[in-house]
Amino acid sequence: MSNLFVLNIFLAVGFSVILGQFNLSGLTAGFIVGYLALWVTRPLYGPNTYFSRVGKVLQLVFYFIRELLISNLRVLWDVITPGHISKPGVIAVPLDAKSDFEIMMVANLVSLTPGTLSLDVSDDRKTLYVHVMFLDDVETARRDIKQGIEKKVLEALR
Amino acid sequence: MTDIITALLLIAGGIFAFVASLGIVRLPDTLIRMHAATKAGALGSGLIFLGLAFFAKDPGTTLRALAAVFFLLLTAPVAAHLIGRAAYCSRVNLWHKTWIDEFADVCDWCQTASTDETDECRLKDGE
Amino acid sequence: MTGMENSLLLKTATQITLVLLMMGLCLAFIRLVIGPDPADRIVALDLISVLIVAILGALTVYSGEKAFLDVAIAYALIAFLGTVALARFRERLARRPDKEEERNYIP
Amino acid sequence: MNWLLISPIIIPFLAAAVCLLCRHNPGRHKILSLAGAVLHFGACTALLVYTTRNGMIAMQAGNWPAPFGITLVADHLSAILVAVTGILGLSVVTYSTADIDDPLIYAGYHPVVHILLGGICGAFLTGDLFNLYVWFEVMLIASFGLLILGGETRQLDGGVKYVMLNLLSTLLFIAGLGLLYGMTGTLNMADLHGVVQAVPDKALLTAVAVVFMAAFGIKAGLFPLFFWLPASYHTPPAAVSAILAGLLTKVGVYALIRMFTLVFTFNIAYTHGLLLVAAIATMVTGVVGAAAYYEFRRILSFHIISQVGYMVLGLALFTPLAITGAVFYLLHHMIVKANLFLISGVCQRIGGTMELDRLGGFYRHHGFLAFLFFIPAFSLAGFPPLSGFWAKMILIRASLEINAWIAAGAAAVVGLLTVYSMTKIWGEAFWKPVPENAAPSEGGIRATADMRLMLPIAVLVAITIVIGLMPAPFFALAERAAHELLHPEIYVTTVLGGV
Amino acid sequence: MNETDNHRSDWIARSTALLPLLIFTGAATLVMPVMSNGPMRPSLPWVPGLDIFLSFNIDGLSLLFILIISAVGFFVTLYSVNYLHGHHQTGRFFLFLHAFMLSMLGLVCADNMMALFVFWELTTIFSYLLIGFEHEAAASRHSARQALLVTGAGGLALLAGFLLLQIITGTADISGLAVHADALRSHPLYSAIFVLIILGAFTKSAQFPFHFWLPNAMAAPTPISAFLHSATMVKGGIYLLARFHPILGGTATWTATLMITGAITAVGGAILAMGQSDLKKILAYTTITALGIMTMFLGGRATPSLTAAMTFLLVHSLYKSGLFLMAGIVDHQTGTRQLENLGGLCTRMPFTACSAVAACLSMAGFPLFFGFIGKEIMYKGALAETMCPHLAVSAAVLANALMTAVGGILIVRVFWGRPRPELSAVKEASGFMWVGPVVLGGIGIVFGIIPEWVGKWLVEPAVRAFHQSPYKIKLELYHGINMPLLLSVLTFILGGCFYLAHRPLFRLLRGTVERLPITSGRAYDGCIAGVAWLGHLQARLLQNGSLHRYLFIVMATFVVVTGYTWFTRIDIPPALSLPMLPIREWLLIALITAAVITVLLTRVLLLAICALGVIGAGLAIVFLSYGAPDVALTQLLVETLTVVIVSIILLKLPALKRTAPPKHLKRLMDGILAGAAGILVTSLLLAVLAIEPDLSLTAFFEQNSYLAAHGKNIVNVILVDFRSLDTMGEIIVVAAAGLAGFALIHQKRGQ
Amino acid sequence: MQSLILRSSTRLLVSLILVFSIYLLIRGHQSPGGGFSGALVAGTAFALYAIAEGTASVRRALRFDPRNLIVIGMLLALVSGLTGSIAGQPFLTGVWWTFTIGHDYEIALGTPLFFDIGVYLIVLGTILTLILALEES
Amino acid sequence: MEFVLALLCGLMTAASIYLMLSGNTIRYIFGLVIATNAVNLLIFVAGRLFSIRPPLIPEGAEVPPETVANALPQALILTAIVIGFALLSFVFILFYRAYQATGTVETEKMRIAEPAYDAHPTGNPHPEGNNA
Ligand code: NA
Ligand code: NA
Repeated sequence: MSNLFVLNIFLAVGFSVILGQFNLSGLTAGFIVGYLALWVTRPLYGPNTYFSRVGKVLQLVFYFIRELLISNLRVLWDVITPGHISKPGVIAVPLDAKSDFEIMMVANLVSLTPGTLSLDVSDDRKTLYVHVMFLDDVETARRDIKQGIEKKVLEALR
Repeated sequence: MTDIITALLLIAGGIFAFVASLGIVRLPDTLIRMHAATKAGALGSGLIFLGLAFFAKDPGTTLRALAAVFFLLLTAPVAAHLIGRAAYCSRVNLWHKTWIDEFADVCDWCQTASTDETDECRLKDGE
Repeated sequence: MTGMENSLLLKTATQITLVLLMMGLCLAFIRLVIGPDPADRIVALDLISVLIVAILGALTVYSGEKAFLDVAIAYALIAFLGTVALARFRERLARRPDKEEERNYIP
Repeated sequence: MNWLLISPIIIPFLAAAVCLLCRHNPGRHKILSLAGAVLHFGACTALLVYTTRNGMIAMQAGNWPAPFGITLVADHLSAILVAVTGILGLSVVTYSTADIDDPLIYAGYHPVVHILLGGICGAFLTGDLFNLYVWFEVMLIASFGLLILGGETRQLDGGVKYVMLNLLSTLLFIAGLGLLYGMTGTLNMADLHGVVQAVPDKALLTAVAVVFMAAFGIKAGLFPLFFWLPASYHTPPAAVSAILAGLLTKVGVYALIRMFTLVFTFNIAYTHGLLLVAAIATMVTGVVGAAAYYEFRRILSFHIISQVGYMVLGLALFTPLAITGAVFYLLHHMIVKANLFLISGVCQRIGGTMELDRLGGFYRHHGFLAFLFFIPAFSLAGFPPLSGFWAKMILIRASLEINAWIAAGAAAVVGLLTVYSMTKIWGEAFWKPVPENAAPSEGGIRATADMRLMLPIAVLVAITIVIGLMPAPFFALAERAAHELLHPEIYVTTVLGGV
Repeated sequence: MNETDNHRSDWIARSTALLPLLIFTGAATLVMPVMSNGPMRPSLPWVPGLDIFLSFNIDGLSLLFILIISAVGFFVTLYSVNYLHGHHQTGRFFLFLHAFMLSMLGLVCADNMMALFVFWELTTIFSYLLIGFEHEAAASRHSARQALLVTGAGGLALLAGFLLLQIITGTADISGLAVHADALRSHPLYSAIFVLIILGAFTKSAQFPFHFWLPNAMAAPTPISAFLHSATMVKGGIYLLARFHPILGGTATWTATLMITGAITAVGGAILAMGQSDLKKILAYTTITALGIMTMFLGGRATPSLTAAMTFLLVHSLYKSGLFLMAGIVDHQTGTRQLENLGGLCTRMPFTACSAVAACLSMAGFPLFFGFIGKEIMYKGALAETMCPHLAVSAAVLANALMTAVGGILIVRVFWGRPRPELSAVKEASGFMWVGPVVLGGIGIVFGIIPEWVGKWLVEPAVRAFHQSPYKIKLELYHGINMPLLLSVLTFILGGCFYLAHRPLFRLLRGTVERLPITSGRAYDGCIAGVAWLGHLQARLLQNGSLHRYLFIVMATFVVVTGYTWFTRIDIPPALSLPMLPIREWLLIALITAAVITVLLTRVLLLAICALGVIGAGLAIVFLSYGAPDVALTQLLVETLTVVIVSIILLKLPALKRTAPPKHLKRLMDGILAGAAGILVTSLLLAVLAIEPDLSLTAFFEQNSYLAAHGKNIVNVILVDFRSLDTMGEIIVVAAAGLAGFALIHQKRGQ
Repeated sequence: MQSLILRSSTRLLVSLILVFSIYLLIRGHQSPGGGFSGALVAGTAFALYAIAEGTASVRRALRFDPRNLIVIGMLLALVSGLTGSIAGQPFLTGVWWTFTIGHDYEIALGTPLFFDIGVYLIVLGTILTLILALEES
Repeated sequence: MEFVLALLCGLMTAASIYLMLSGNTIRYIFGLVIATNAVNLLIFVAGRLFSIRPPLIPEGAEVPPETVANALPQALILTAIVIGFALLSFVFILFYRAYQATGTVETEKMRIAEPAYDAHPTGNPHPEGNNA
């Protein structure tokens, strides 16, 4: 129930921002429109936790941006130099993330971080299969993902 | 000043996007190419919109530019995941240097697919 | 006119950016043509759509028309649906017993 | 006046919407559809009555002055055609309440029919070229829908050909539109009449006129652009064939008449000369084509082409009498042709097939049906004192008046060959005893007792007879239409208000 | 239907004979007033705009025809009731019969040419229905259609002739044409009008070479043959010739054409009659002869000739309808019409035999019979002609001699001789049947005895109606010994010879027609086959089911006609110099071009779809670059959604089989056509761009978009306000596409 | 399509896209957008929904047959066109009501806007009808 | 640019016609898509290209303060795009169903409505009839 409420607020803000009228009337209109949108898509929302502290979110954002920039350069290097330096492989990463949203966030951030690409989540939702571009050591790679992105995501969301 | 930042961001975005395209042509196998396409592409576009956010004079436009970045970053990995999974599981040829594959035994569409279409795979379509 | 004015610097920068992006488009199109796997083509198409979003953004700066931004946002939001649909197509292809060639070619 | 002009377009759409709302109840659906058709008929008739009493009328949609907004115009030609559309709509909808089965009703038959009617009326009434394109598309998509309704393989096959060839017309139309707009900067047909005179590059204008000629020629079924018609008209249910046969190609003919009397009149010797050649070739090819077939509706389909040739002949000759003849022919043909297709449907119900060699015995066992067929068939063949005679006679006379011997000869010979085809049907399906290989359908025998099937046919036959016996008022109407067509300044003044 | 019902319906049918009786009486009472007061001309407006009136001109000629039509119609009605007793379609029969009769009456009364034509064609239609009365027999259907097509063709010629007359003279009334007669005869279109009208008359009156339909029309029930194909309809053409004699007649063309055609028809018909064994066929050929004689004499200019034509018309109507009715009785009672199966019926069917003898003697032209009068005046007329009298005389003598022989054959072979055993049970027919022939035969005798009376009251008014001359018109039984009488004697001698030689002649002539290298009947069949062949040709060359051919022809027509129009008129070819463009635009154009070429060349489905998407997106950028964000947005959205729909459909498609590539030549032609179309479009567009644009509409929209329509997006305001009717139609298209598409998808599931 | 990642992203995206589509619709009279583009965006959202979750789920979410949207849209467009006609004006004549909110913030509401909403509903209804039917066939 | 776009328009027309003539429903659709785009481009170019400024009235203004792109062709193209989209969707479905029903995408093999022509002496090409 509260999750829906939060999402609704989120939509209201988004609407008013997009509309360019970040004031009370804009928010109200956004709330109504968002409510309608949620109402229409109601069956999508099972019971889940949605919102957590804002600080963790910000931490996650900065961590992510740094990762994004740094590892993009690595890919860039591989692309523009002759020959290929990559050592690819596909690894299975055990997941601590439980909810759909957490898993999605982890998987997506893993994908966005260059060098790693989420291929799939196992049916039992306990394993994430990741294609790694520069795979020197399987365990290191696993640990990087678990200690890096997953930890930050879970902190932000729980 | 904002002009310079905008210009830098735009050019950086352009370079990243160009590199992504170069990568997609140059890199050796589908999955590796996806690394370039997904990340560099999204980053390149994202930078351009970031530049636009700096450049815009009114907050509404800025926020909308940021929203565009957000949408790009939200959708790019999902698309990448779907293509990657489809590519991997339909047994595209992996580059010869791929040295470990822990997903191979799990993703078994092809073996079952070649025998019978009806109970083809472990992944059922969403109903 | 529209709340955004362009300096010469920005004009030049956007010109360069646009050329880069267009070249990127052409490169991505090469991958689209040479394939070989459907997945390669879908990746290329996905990149093309992202590049087009970027071009729309760059054109917004170039023209100073904030109205162009809405086009960019709209496309950024929905372009990936095409990729999703085609990826799903590729996935189902893999699960069918038909030979690849018969599946994939125009008779 | 505003209501008069818009009702023939709006009522069908409202009817379609209301029918859609009740799509789960075929009974109510039929009643609503019928009510819509009755209202539409009333609106169309009212427009004709008003126009004949008060002359040409125009309405500026959205209250934006011409040529900026879109104008709806009813001159006599449009009003006549709209009125016939109303009559045919009501007839076909009545017929459909018996002919169309529930699965097709669930599939949306009635709404699509009403959409077709609305689109046709829109095409007849609009005074804006781009708007005409839009109504063409409304008709096109509705006809697509009707043609494949039922989803039988041969329908789909015919539908593919129909769609592929008609889309060419759409593309040519809009390409021509783009070029014409680029040259003149306007889309209003009345405005175009004046602006076109001022365009310096007449060569280009002539070329664009030919583009339009090709686009409308496909719609109208001119030689050699008619292939879509015989490829598809024999495949859908009879009610659908009837409404398509009665109305669709005629919109193409109407568009040709409108454009080549109002806009493209700067090089009549060339453009109308082309039309004349096409018209004669169309008449001959259509009637000769029918000779090869032994299927009821395929024969009728080819005759549509042949008769489109007559109408275009009237336009091409471009004299007052010739245009009168074209309008009279339109009027006569729409009623007769739709009716023949309706009758073919009853025959199919009884005989279980449209193949003439497996039909027979209707004259002996269904005398009234035979009578109902005989009148339109011989009207089509141009026998007096039926409507087709007057139409054909006027055109032959118009040809002779300007020494167009070949045209007159072709019109006469084609009339004779129409007799050939009609007597083929009559001899096979009606006179011949029931053949050995007949496959009469269960319960089809009761078709002639079903008023919903027979009444519309009988009414259309009655109209045919009335036109035949009392052609004077219809001729006068057609004459006034022709007068307006040959004096475009009336149209221009009505639309642009004397500018 | 039981017998009492039959009986009752018989009486109802019989009562319809009152209609011709009333008409006969009415017409008879009109004879005197018309003679004294001149013709009656009632008129009703019909299509005044086309100068078409239902105007009538009842003069002596009309009255003669009315009397013949109604009298024969009366007897035929009575006769038919018994002839058709028990038939299931008697109602239709009498309906058509009387409708025909009324049409025929209209034909001979009409003054307005269009009115005349309407009745003319009505007789054709009812003749069609009546010939095809026994419609379950293939021969009936075939003959009916043949008669319809032949007379219909003539009708169309007649129509054209009438229209030309009307156009040239400005009058539509035949009575009004006479004043233009001299002008018409010297008009350059005289020959055309003459030929057209003659075609109408000759087809209707079965003149050579259009005679062949008449023997075949004998498939009709015999009373119909008696009525339509001897006494009335076939005389329509004769009537027409008489009517137009004062207008078109008198020229050398007229006389030569009519005389030669009439002579050929008369002699040819009579010769062919000798080769027949079917009673009705014999009568049909002699009818052709008679029609030929009438035509021949109508070709003349002298009063005796025209008098001969009118007299013989009356003579022939009387005896020939009687003979047909006789043949019908014989057929009805014995079940056969073949001469070789008949014989000795005079004792079994005395009344019929009497009437037959009377009719045959009239036909043979025996003195005291009306036929004799006809023959005498015929010879007189032929001798009076200035133009080729020898031809007319010899043709008349030969034809009459042959008819004499035929009369003899009919009497002897059917009624005389030994009674055949298989005919022993034959009885005389009902009185309703034989009363007609008997009365008609009786009239023939009465008229033969009082020819002056007939001449004064019937023939003279008829001739005067179309022939003004001071010359006296008189019918006489005895003129003294003169040339006509000598010719009559010659006729009898020749006729006797022919009769005596009729069996060898029969053997000689039987199957003559089949042995001829070309006959008009076969020419007709050839025409019909020719039409079918043309139909097949059309179906092979054009509508042959090949969609490629359809598309190719349509596109080629467009390209060739437009291209011809354009490239033969174009003044200055557009300058071909590439403009300076920024690199990015060149790249964009290159990308779109590459994508187009990719779609063209690739066989990879997915690649083609993606390349289409690239084309669309590339164009969207073009649109945006030139200030069209709405278009660009919509274009991109539509592209995406299209890809989604395509991908869903692709998922459903099973494997597509690879097939042989199409022929190179075919694709080369396609390529040439496509290239030509591309050049055409480009050049047209460039020419348009050279014209100074008119932006007044756009200026209006820009001025009023916000101030009057409250919108700042001018494009959107155009869509939903200025041109909202377009959008109205557009959303209807969308809705209809949704409904139709839905129906299309679901029909498969539902069924 | 069975993908956890897609499904959870869809939840976020669908509502976002729908909001954006309404934005396009409302702002269409003043800036790029309008009924048609709005409806296409909304249609895309539902297509995504259908791909991720299946059509049954979309139908549950909609609660009604999308063909009803077509009907409502048609009626809305026609009625907004006829509003002017009732007042004796020609068909499709815009009728405007101006509201003043606060001090001087004016909002003009007119039948053309309702007409645009009719466009939106018809196009959306059609896209939904076709996509759902195709998916289910 | 107008000149180059006119050339492009011609190229697209040629390509679309070549594809439409290929005798294959799939290629026909590709041709149709290209043709629709070509026609839209034609209208756009025929309306002249003279400004990157979109036909929008900025805040506070009542009419466009400077030259903006020609709005009318844009509106026409939008209508054409929508109609084209509706037609295209229908055509997709039709060809798909036709493929299911006839088992081929080759138009030359679609001969159910008009069976291969075979002359018959009586003028009846199809004595058996085809009213399946
Ligand atoms: Na818009
Ligand atoms: Na729109």
